[in-house]
Amino acid sequence: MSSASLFSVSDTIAAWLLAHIAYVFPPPVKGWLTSGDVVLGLTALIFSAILLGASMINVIVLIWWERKLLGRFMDRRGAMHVGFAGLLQNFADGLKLFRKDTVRPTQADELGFWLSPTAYLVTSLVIFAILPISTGWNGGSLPLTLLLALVIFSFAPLFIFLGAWASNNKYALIGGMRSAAQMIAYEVPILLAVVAVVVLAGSFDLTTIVMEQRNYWFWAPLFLALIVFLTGMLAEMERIPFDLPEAEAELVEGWNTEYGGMLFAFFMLADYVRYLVGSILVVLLFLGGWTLPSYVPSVLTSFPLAGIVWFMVKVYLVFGVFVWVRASLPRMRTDQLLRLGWMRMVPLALLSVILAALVVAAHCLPVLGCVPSMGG
Amino acid sequence: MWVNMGPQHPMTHGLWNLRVRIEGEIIKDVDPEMGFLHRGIEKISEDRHYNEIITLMDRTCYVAGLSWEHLFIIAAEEALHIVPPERAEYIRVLSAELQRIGSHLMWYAAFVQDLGLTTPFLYGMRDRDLILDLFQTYTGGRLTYEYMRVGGVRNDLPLGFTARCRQVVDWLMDRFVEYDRLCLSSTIFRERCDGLGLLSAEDAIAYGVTGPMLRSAGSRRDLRKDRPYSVYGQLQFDVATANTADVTGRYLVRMEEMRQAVKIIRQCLDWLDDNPGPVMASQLPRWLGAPYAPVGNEAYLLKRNYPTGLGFSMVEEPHGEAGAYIVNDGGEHPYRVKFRSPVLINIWAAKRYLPGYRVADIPPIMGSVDVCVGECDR
Amino acid sequence: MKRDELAASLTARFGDRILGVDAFPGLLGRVRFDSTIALELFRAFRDDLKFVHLTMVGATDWVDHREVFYVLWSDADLVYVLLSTNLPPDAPTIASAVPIWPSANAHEREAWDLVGVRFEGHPDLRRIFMPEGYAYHPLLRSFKIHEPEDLEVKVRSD
Amino acid sequence: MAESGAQAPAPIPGTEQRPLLWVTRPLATAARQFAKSLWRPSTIIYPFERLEDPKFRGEVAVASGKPIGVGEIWDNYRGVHALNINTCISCNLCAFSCPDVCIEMVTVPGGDPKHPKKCPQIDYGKCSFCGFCSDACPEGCLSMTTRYELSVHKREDMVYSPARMFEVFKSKLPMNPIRVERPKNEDQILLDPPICIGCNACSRDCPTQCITMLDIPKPTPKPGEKLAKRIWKEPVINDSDCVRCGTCISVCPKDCLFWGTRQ
Repeated sequence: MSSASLFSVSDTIAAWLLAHIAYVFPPPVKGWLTSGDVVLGLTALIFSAILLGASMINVIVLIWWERKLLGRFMDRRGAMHVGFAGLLQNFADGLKLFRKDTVRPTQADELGFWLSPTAYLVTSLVIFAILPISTGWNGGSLPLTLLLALVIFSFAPLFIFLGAWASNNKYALIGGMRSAAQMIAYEVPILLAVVAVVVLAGSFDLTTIVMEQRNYWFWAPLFLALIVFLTGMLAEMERIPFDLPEAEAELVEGWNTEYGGMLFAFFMLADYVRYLVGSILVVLLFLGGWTLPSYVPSVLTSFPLAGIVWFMVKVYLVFGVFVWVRASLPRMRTDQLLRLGWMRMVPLALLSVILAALVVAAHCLPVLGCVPSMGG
Repeated sequence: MWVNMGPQHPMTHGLWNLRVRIEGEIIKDVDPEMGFLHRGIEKISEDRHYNEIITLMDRTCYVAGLSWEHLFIIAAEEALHIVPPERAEYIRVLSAELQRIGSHLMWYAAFVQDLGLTTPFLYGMRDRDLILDLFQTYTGGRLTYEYMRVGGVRNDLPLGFTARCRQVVDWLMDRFVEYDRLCLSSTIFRERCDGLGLLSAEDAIAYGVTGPMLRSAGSRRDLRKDRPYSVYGQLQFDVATANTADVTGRYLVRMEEMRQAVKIIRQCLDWLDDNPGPVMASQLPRWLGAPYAPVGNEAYLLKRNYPTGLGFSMVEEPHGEAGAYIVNDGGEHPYRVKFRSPVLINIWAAKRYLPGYRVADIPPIMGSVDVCVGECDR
Repeated sequence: MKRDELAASLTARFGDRILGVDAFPGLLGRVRFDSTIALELFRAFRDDLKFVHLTMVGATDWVDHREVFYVLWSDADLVYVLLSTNLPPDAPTIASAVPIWPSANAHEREAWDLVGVRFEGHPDLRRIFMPEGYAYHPLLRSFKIHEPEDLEVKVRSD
Repeated sequence: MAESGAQAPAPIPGTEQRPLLWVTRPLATAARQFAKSLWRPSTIIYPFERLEDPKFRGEVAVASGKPIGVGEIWDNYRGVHALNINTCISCNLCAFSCPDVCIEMVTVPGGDPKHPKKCPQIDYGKCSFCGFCSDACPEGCLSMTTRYELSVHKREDMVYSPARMFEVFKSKLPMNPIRVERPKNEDQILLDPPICIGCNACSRDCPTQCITMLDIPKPTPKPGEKLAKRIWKEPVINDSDCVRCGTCISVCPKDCLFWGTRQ
């Protein structure tokens, strides 16, 4: 594991910057500028900026990844012409959306209409601050990172409903209602699946959970929980087959029918931020985070930032699974989603909790798909 | 709460408006509104020569142009007392069945997309393109064919067409299996479609619903069997039926109809290989109009005795039973042309089969109707 | 069923209100009837002669009258029959077939919209293709192409 | 015929219609298509790859193992018209047969000053590409090519003048090779001799020069009878050259020519 962390990098940059800026100021200001508090504040700013930029770039590449994958599933190509293999297409689209006029319906509630896209995007982005990308590359390691992430993650229906209600549109209202209604279908199974992971790892801290997977990844003993978590994540992220709130066949665009221009771009970006976060959570909880099995030659794991690289590879592959599901399954109905959540996923998740408890109790390390590391 | 689904709505597949009264997510009442695409084809037809109306037929139903050409041609030939050669009839049946596959593929693409599954949309459109390529080789058009003429068809099939057509339909038969794998084998698809939009055979008959919607309720009514027009009497095929009367049943019926259409196409190709001959009636009067005569020339109309007659035809179009009624009062134009659009009646019967279901069920149910607004509004 | 059988049974029942049963290519025949017996005739066709399908309702504007025609299909005999009646052009009114065949609803709305035939007893005789409040019936021979500003289109408020 | 309780169609062999393990089969189907299209999806990158390019079409057919396009018979496509001005005889038949009235006969240089040469000018804003005009053209000088890209910036540019269509003709695009056979028993132009005044109008305007004015014997007037004031010539129409355009009928001042079948 690399000794450098994002925080130390930001700290270095902040100290260097402040030292050079302070050079032109008289001594009292100079002393204040180079004091620890100011450096810490600037460090936090730089840290956030790097994190925001990195996550936004990842989000846009994620859109590209989905478009290309979906294209191949559909026997077509996806974006082709802007940039290499269409890599810059989404930047062009974003630029176009940025230039577009934002139209607010006259009868819409102004505050809610403006607030909800922003709040939706911001709450989605906040999660990045606590997600460990690799050792030391997260903002802070709290004891309950996992719970905090899930809590922030489940804010979304609130803002969706707020935006839907504020835009004063029948389709949007139905979509917002559905969003609020389907929340109870997936939150419980997701939390139960997470409980199974927590039982096995013995901690709510994501870094600890990943570290516990050095020996074996959790997907093998907790396969049922993985299935439940993937399904629940699909519903949480409102992707096909669970994108009922924006079912475009009957509700046009559902809760964001009335949004256009940059506000729509906020919603869309936030959606993909959530897809990214969902994929990262799957990787962290079940696929060993940035760790690799020990039989992988050390050439592949010892180069700088290897942890981040392998982590992102895993994230993109997990997102590929989400795209695969999108390419092959139709949309469900609200009542069917509720039935699926309560009658299939909850029992399966409970079963996986029991399995996890048994695994812990018996200290038995499953052999399938995992390799005990040499050092233990 | 009344919700307007349309005129611009992903569910409508065209320009029409489904007004829905909902309570929660339950549909209480519906009121379909038509006419957004009304182009007055019946009125324009009164000012056109018989062959010129064919250009309108392609635009009446833009996914099943050749079926509508066939419909009009049968009625016009009856009104004008013309008998086409048999080879032309076989080519027409071949075209109509290829068009049925094309239209059903288009339906498949649009219908499954309504369920939120976008992949089959591309599959359906891709495979429909093969049919369009076939059409292009002998009619010259990909969407608006203008191929049939009163008294026959415009031209014979080009060399090598039958071999290529066999190749394409063989390939399509494989694709139908893949469609079923994507849809019928999917639990979610079955949950979304089973038991939806129930319309019993009695209700369907009372409400005038025809085509796959009627056959999915167990009725074996198919004009190609019951009242064989053209050369359908000489071809072997089965009527596709299902007994579920729901969306899945309509899916099954349409899929089976495509397979039966392939069967008919193969028979037609065999016959066409063995029986060369003329494709245009030899005793074709010149007063028929374009493109054989200077019909715009007023001098042409002098001193001419026109026959009179009435024409009526019903064909089993991909969407249902389409009808044409032509009054030829002894002029170079028909006096009155009336078309029966199956889609108009099938949509209108939504008052019967839509209430009681959920808002989320509207796209699959209305998708299973196979709406073509062009022929509905004419 | 043959055409003369049909003619005999209809004449026996309705007398001279049946104006004739003509030959028609591809159909069992064309029954011309007096518009006053419309409902009884429809009921006879549906219940006694088993013409359960109403396939088409249309109207034609002739010089001195308006013709309304109905096409029926019998599942038992596998034939179509065309019923036709003439209405005066100044008051083209006929009983609606909706009580007999619910499918007549849309057909009759279309005939009212395009040719201006009024169907008595139709539950919902609105325009179907033309906008509400449109003043003309386009398939009439007297119809002229109007400038758009001549049209008054009423917008429904609900 | 409505039979209740009819059977559902029998499943085709190889199609198991029941769901298996929830959604595994559609997932597998999509994955198979993904694997198939990894190398070469079916789409054609349109402006750079074209369906009508035979080389390209062969390549795709080989790579994807399925037929795309129909090879050598793409030429049947009905696209923009090509007009050979040199062989156009100004018979008006294309304009007469156009259902959309989008063809206008305009004067082109090359005719003699008394009877200017007129060639079709097509407004593609109205054209429906039905091909009636090229079917009606007796000389085969108006035919349709495989060119289908018509977008322009101004509406006036949709109007193709004869010179512009001649450019299309000279560009050697593949032309629609299908010729429609004209009906065998075409009407002929007949003459009502007593009405004819021998004015030469029909012969003068005939686009194919198939009408010749032949002398007819001038009858000797009986005493008291006044001879009609006319030129003692009558048109004789060479049926094999006649294209049945009806120009002679429309120019005849006395309406003495008409359509009919010679017994």
